[in-house]
Amino acid sequence: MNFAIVVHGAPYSSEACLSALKFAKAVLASGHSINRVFFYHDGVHTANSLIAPPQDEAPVSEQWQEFGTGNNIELIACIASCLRRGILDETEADRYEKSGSNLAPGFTISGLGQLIDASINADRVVTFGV
Amino acid sequence: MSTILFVFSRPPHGSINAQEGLDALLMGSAFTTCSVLFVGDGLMQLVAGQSTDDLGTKNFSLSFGALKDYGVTRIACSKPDLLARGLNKDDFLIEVESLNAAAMQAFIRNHDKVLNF
Amino acid sequence: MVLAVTSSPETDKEGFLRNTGDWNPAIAERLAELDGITLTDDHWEVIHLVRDYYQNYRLFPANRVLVTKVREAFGQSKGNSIHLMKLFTGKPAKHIAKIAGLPKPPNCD
Amino acid sequence: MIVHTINKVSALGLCNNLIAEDDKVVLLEDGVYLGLQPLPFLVFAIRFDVDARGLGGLLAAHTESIDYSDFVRLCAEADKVCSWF
Repeated sequence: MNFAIVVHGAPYSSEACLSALKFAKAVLASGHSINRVFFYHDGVHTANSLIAPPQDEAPVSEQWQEFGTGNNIELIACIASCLRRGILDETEADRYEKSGSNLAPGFTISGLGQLIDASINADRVVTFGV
Repeated sequence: MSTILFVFSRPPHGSINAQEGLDALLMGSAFTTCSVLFVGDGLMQLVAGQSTDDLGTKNFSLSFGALKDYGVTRIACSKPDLLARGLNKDDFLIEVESLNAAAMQAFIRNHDKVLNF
Repeated sequence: MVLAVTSSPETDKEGFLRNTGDWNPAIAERLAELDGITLTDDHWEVIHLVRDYYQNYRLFPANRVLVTKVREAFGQSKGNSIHLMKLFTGKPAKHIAKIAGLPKPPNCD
Repeated sequence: MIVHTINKVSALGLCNNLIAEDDKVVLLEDGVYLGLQPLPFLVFAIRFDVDARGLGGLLAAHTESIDYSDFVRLCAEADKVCSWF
């Protein structure tokens, strides 16, 4: 069975992106697949490469990167949510004349159509909200 | 093609959630049949006469008027939540059906996917 | 107001007005020119339509909605995406938003 | 059957009308506090969240602690998942 996972919460501000990661790992461990993880609302903060948590706290963002890259799963951060919150890849930083980009490796910035496409094509959609 | 029910439960302006939910609904309507159900304080998104010029947020409540153009035909709200807030449908800026609990359960059952905002 | 080809105080590097409140018809002519478009009555029909739509709904109409609205207002011969593509070359939505002085759309479809 | 997830106590107010008799409820995050009282639904609570909050011995008799793999299985068995937050 194919899952789409939607994450609305920022690391540390909410538990959502930690819960979603545990769920995503369990989906794969159960023999199911994930067509896409879509980060929306404050969830896009997960894609910020500049997060530097204390060493005794879980590096949630890096754990997501490892999960996405290691399992070849698309981690999409919504472009409109990203632009509002200052998560930019080089293209967008250039487009909006900003001084730097900060999109973490393993994440892709893309449009809301990716959320709809993933939802339509998955067998189950599970949202982790705040 | 999967149909999608969008459930809106956040009031407007206090956070961006309501506005970003609407953006998702508008995008969804380009792909497939989408409906929307307003529950809890999400009903407050529909209240007519919102004026945000002084606040500085976008008055996206006006965008609900475009849902018809976007092909979103079923727009519903929770009747118990409507009554609990002392509202009636005349307070809303667009026409909305109000559903009792059983009708809302059927509404959810009749869509393939649910996206909550 | 002088509008340069590249970014100026008034426009960003993609040619969008930094302050959409600056918009007026003369600026629209200039913005169009910078995109290689000479505005005709056919263009103005669409520009006024999307400006009105934005005023009413705070939305730039999605492509299919725009096509429908143009068709309703100006007939079948204009209410099709080929007509819009001809008027506003390449990516119509982007050019129309820019020339009509509406907010720059996020780069997604 | 629909799986409803609830991640905070206040979110129950959004959905208590919408949970049908054969639906299942999964409590996660701060939603697990709802598991302290008996609820008129079939209720599961994510064990990690229960343990993190020291609620292991305090859950109502009918609240069943589950792991993420159980959560995934419930989602797969359901027709769809509805998330309340």
